[in-house]
Amino acid sequence: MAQIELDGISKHYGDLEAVSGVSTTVEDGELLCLLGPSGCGKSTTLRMIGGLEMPTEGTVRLNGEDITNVPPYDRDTSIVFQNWELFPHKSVLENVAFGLKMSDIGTEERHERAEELLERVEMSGYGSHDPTDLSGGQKQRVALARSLAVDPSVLLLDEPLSNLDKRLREQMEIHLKEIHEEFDKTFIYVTHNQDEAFTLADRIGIMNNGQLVQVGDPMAVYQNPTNRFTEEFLGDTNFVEGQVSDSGGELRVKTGFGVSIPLSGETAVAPGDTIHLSLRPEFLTLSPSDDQQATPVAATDGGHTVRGTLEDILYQGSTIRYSVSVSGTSLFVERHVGDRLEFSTGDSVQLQWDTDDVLLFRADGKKLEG
Amino acid sequence: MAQIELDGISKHYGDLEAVSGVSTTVEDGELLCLLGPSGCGKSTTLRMIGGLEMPTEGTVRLNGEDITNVPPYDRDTSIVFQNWELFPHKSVLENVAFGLKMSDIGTEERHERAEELLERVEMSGYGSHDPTDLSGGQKQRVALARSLAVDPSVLLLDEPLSNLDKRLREQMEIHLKEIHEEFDKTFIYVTHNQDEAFTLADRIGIMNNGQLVQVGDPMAVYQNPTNRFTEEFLGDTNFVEGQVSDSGGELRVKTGFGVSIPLSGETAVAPGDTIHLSLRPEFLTLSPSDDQQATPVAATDGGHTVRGTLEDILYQGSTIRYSVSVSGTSLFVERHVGDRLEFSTGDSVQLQWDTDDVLLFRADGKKLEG
Amino acid sequence: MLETLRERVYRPELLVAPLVVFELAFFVVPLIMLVRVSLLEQTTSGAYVAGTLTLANYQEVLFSSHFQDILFFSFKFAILVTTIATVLSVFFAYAIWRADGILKNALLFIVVVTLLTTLVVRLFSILIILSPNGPLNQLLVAIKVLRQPVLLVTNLFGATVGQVYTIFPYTVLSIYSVLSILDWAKVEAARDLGATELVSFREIVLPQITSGILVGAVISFAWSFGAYAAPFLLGSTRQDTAAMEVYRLMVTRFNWPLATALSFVVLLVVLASVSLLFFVSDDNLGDAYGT
Amino acid sequence: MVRRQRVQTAAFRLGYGAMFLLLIAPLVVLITTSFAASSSFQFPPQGFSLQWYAEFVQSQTWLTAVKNSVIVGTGTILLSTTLSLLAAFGVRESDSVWISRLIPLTLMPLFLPPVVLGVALLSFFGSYNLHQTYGSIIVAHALWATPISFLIIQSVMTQVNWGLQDAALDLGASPLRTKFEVIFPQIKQGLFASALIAFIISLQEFVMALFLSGQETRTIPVLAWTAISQMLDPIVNVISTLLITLVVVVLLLSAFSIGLNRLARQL
Amino acid sequence: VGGGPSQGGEEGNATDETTEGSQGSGDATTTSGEYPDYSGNTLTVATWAGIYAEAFEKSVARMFEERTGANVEVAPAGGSILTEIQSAPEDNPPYDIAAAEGFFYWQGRNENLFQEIDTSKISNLDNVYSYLKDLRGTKYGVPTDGSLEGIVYNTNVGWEPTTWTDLLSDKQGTDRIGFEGAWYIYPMEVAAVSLDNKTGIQELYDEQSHQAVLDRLREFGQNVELWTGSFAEIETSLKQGIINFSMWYSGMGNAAASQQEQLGFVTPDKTAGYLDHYCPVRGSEKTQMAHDFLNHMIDPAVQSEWAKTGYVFTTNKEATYPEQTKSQYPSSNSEWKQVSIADFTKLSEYSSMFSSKFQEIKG
Ligand SMILES: Nc1ncnc2c1ncn2[C@@H]1O[C@H](COP(=O)(O)OP(=O)(O)OP(=O)(O)O)[C@@H](O)[C@H]1O
Ligand SMILES: Nc1ncnc2c1ncn2[C@@H]1O[C@H](COP(=O)(O)OP(=O)(O)OP(=O)(O)O)[C@@H](O)[C@H]1O
Ligand SMILES: [Mg+2]
Ligand SMILES: [Mg+2]
Repeated sequence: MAQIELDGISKHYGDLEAVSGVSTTVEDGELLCLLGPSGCGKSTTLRMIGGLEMPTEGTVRLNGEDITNVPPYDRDTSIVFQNWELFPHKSVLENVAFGLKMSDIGTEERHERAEELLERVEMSGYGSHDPTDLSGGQKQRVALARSLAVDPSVLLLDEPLSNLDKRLREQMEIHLKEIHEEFDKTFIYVTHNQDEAFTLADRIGIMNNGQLVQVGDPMAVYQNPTNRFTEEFLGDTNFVEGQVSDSGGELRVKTGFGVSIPLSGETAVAPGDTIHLSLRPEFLTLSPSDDQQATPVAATDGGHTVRGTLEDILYQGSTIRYSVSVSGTSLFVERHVGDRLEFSTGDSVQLQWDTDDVLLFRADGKKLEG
Repeated sequence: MAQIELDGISKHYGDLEAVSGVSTTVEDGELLCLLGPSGCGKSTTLRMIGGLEMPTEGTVRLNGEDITNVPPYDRDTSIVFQNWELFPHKSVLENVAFGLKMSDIGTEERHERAEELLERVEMSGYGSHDPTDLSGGQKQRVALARSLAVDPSVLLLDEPLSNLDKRLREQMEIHLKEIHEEFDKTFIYVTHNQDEAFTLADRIGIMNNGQLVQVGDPMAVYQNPTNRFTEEFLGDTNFVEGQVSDSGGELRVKTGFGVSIPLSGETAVAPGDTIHLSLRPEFLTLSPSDDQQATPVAATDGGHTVRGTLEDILYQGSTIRYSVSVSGTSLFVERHVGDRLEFSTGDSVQLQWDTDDVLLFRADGKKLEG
Repeated sequence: MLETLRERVYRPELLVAPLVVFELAFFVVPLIMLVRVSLLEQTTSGAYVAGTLTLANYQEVLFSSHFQDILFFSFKFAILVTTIATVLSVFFAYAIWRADGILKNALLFIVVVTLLTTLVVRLFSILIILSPNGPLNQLLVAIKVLRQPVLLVTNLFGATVGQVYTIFPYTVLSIYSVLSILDWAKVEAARDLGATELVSFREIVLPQITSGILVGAVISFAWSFGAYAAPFLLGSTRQDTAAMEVYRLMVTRFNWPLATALSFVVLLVVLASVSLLFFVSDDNLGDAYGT
Repeated sequence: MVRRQRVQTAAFRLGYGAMFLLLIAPLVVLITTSFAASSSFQFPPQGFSLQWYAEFVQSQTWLTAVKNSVIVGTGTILLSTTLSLLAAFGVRESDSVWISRLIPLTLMPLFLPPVVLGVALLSFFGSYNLHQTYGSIIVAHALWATPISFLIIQSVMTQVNWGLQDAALDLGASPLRTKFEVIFPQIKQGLFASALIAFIISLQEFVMALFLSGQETRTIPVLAWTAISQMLDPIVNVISTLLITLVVVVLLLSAFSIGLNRLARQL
Repeated sequence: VGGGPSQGGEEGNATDETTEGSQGSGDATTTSGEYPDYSGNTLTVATWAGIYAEAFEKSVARMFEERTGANVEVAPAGGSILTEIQSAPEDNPPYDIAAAEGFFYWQGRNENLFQEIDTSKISNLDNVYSYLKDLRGTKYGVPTDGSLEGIVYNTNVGWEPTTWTDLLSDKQGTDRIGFEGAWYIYPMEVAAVSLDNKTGIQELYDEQSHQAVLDRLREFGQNVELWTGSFAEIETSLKQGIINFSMWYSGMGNAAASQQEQLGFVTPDKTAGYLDHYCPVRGSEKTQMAHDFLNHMIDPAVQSEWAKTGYVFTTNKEATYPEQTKSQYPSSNSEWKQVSIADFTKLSEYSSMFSSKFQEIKG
């Protein structure tokens, strides 16, 4: 049973506000992923939960109890540090067994447990090695095993798989998921890898500039970002600028290349405002242009079709990225290799989307519900 | 002008052979990405090129000249270290300016240059900070800037972007690409991120167990792996086991669920051998099953169609993974969210592929040319 | 990684050469002269009898109960002082390391400043503090811990206090110098894994500063064995250390052969003890790496 | 739990607080008696006067001794730090085992009673007519200081992050430059400590110096020992007090210029 | 260490040739005119340390400087004088002139550490008590000064000891006393004179009496809290209540008592003492200046000044004592004969026995 509640925690370093007013509750057994750009305060937040940093303001609660002042060793939390922090003077095995030693578990038993965990992270056989002699990914795995060994009710993971190759990472993800589900632990997981976040998370928290800007179900956050930052951060998207204009009593937003979308019932904007439209590449359908000479933009049933020229094709392993120039604006679309679209640069193509899939953001970043 | 030639270099640590007999040539201005599992010897290889480690065997040549014994400070190479190795007692600016100081460039000029580079990595304003106070991603960027500052003809990057979020990483990739192209530098780039490798690389080298198992053009390596390791490492794929059998003078491989593929002209196998078939998810077409009652497998024109049940749907941000159970074997397919396939768990579906897209590997890992 | 440098630029052995030359010229050569003196015959009418050769001095040192007592006492005294000084120094150095700002400066400052005062005066100050009419006794009587002043000097207690005072700043400095570059993040990691301050100190800090502690212990042991001023001024006149005896023999009794013979016995005893210390701690370090 | 933590913290503070007081107590006696009006070493002192300061300033002998101590101390620092720093790098970078085995032998001068060492060195230097020179005292003190500096520097080096050396070499720094730029800053506390210890050994050692110094080269402790063992006048305290004052002033000045916390980190 | 001079008589048979009559009383007022101008020259003189050195500097040295313009370096080398000379090269000694009490004089002579002197160049020698001259002779140096063994005590104890045996009584404070601890001879002397078996310290030269002396010393030893060679330690210990009485030498003892109310000093009627010779050191080239200095040292005016500043006894008959010490020191050859000064030629065969017994008694 471990429910973590952050109540307006902030951390100042001199003038710098590394974390400001973060409040959220992580339920027992939940896996919360923290995502956010470099330097936004993720590690600092974890360190405050782990008790390694005192919040400048705010309260940390564990199962409703205020633990803000409880020292780290009396908290049932464990951090996998971003830069590992292995003990250089202890062997790999001793590193992993350290937490168990702290709970006064006998030598034999703890070495056994440690061996087991090393196996889990595919590091068996390295027990007697010196941590300084390990490769980056190996160190990372030892750090992970070391935290897993103490079997804490709250595990705080700071980019624990960043130095692993895809295959190993996925394997570790599965292990973590298993541990999480099997033992009903609470995980807070910092990652910059969205696939990881989407694969693992029960909920996702997006941080920016020390603030927690959005928390929610992964799909909800992805599909319904409440602000432009989240939209931009979570996926590659095509941002197109538009202007609000009043066309006969109805507010509409119009882009440079002619797309026009009604802003029904929207009150928070006024004519002349700038609006950013997000056209996600996965919602754009790419097809050969039917009619070379037609107008570049046509409103179709509940959406638009635009015509343009295929400018660039980029192979990225299993996906291919197509860049399409529409009246000078460049939009991109992604497809799997397997989709076998047979285009080549210079081809005339058309892109099509539903208005429902277009997200609109005000200049201050807030999403319009239109 | 900087061409790097590795001639059978090996590195032993006691009994451990961290790198064994790596030979390859990185042409001037080329960007070679090294990919491989954790602990396979990537960092060690870089360190040998940089002169920080003496190869136990073999020769390193720069533009044809043997530099195996040239000390690191006399080599026109620079490493971005996997764990950054920032100088803790120097400010961020001084860290970046360090290399320039070593080339006796005046204080003013080198600080100017350093500021410029900090800007490039989006760290301007942090010049006077203490490196220990930076976040992980910030440290990584400073390390990158520090190496860029010396403007080496060979840049050795050891997972330089692993701690950055997607957006920043992509930005950095663009910067690196620019620098690489603009100044015609030779880059050797270690990464565990395949997207990164495919985006950046002129050529890709796959390492395993200290050996360089395959080097080549990214698409070529991806599409035509010479061994099972590469196939497995580079992408998620469905491996299906089959047996070689002799059916009327013609060798065929047959899987458990009935797929049978002829091995025309293949001489390296014998009846009874085990063969692994790789069915890549992106080459599988998923569609609703036409006929619920039909045989599970049907050979179509130059390919196969198999029927099965949709077992699981996994949302991973912009892609969706479908698991299909075919006569007890689980196969998976990936599709973009935008493809809008409307399935639900339990549906009867069919998978279809071309025989040409199926890769066959012998038990020892070697690919069959069949 | 250094092979390359070595081949091209310098041989690291050369860096050791100045030290070796220094020791040879200024220690080994005078030492040989001393060895020669220790093999001369004693005389009551001068320093020694030139040109003679005898082992009698060593015999006297090794087999007379007087010298045995002295050596044994020195040994005990050195162990006692080393133990106390090491424990206190580790504690104090750790306190300095953990402190911040003005407190850190103050703690460090006191250690350094202590060393800047002339030893003899400092010992006299301690003599005054510990004496029956001194402030400590007065305080203890005033707060009724003692009914009447007790004699804290001219005994083993006084000598030990004095010698610990003498040695303490050196041991603190040698430990702190290693401690000061320890990575605090490692301690944090340990505390996160459930180690209390005490345990993380034992598990993380201590193993990494053993070399510093060892240096301190060696200094402490060697100098306590060779203690002169503190036992002289604060100790019991009944308990002389080897160094005091050597001084007495050499200077007051003008008996060089015996003084040098005793010195060499002292040298060997300390050398053996210190080697044992190194050996034992090396062993422990070895344990830490094995599994 | 939190309570236990508090108790521990309190005990910890009490511990070093008490030690601080114990360390400072002799200094209080020492400093206050330097202002004594009487000619004897007594605590609490009777009367206040600056007579001993006046006497010190007028005493050529003591002023010379101060000068000599500074010269000898500085010489000891330079000699012992140089020798031990070079040797520590040598031992680290050499893979020859016998070198590292040999080094502990440099400790031997520490194990020999100083009086015999002093006498031996006096005969040795005497045969070259070099006794009574600064050089001979510096050498004697360096015999003690070098092994200690060496051990300190060596143990500090065990904590150095040598990865940084790789980084610096890679960025074009020569091995020497690397040492200046990235190794020295890491071991500077150790260097400082060992230099301090060297200086202090020289400032405290009087037995060897007694034999090796002449009229012109007597150091403070030699003078203090010969003076004080038979006669206690507070003039020796004056020197100690002045030295302490000097250090306080230097520390305060640096604290004002670089800030206390910065200073704490530097130390 | 340095402080306690030890001693030994050489031709110690202080013959009764008192030769009271000073030959040529006129010499007593040697004028400065007889001394050459030594401006620019330095003479290094090794003396005992502490108060002694200070007094030496203020009287003997300063007056010589005034007379000759020379620079006199006073080196308070104390107990290490001999060792330093011994280990320095023969032709480059650390000092030109060195103080030597009995033991040092005897050892130094045996080791050839001193130069022979030409007594004819030292005119003031004529006025020196013949008893003191004859004690060890004047071949390597001249007798200049000395001290008697006495008792320094804390006046707070409320009574003044007058004999050595007072310290063995159970009067107040005798349970904690101090004693010379660096060197055996003076404590032994005290033990011997406190016994009445033989005159003076004759017990020391007679094997049969040794046991009695040792037993007596052991008796003292039972009360000894502090054995030390450092007068500073004695002084501090007296004031701080660690000890109440201590054996020490009249020079330093009187000096301390004169400066500090808390301290008193007495010289028991029957006691022993030590006598210093000052000797030119081997290898010193300043022979002439050394002779002049030695002559200067026993000049009555200098001696009187010295007796006033340092409270030592002097060897020149013409010298005068200050009020404080007038009654303590002999003023004629016959009185001198009552004072025992050890003879090291006679002691040498017992020397190491005494030394180790002494260590044993201390320990
Ligand atoms: N100094 C060393 N001493 C002993 N073994 C070492 C040393 N350095 C590396 N190794 C071992 O050599 C192997 C290769 O290490 P290397 O650092 O090159 O791996 P890598 O490919 O960079 O892995 P990663 O992706 O995890 O960083 C590893 O098994 C590692 O444990
Ligand atoms: N000890 C410190 N002193 C001063 N500033 C600090 C300190 N630790 C962190 N910071 C600053 O606080 C901000 C947040 O840091 P934090 O480590 O939490 O970022 P992060 O989100 O983990 O970033 P990354 O993904 O790059 O690791 C950064 O700007 C960093 O420079
Ligand atoms: Mg972080
Ligand atoms: Mg690596």
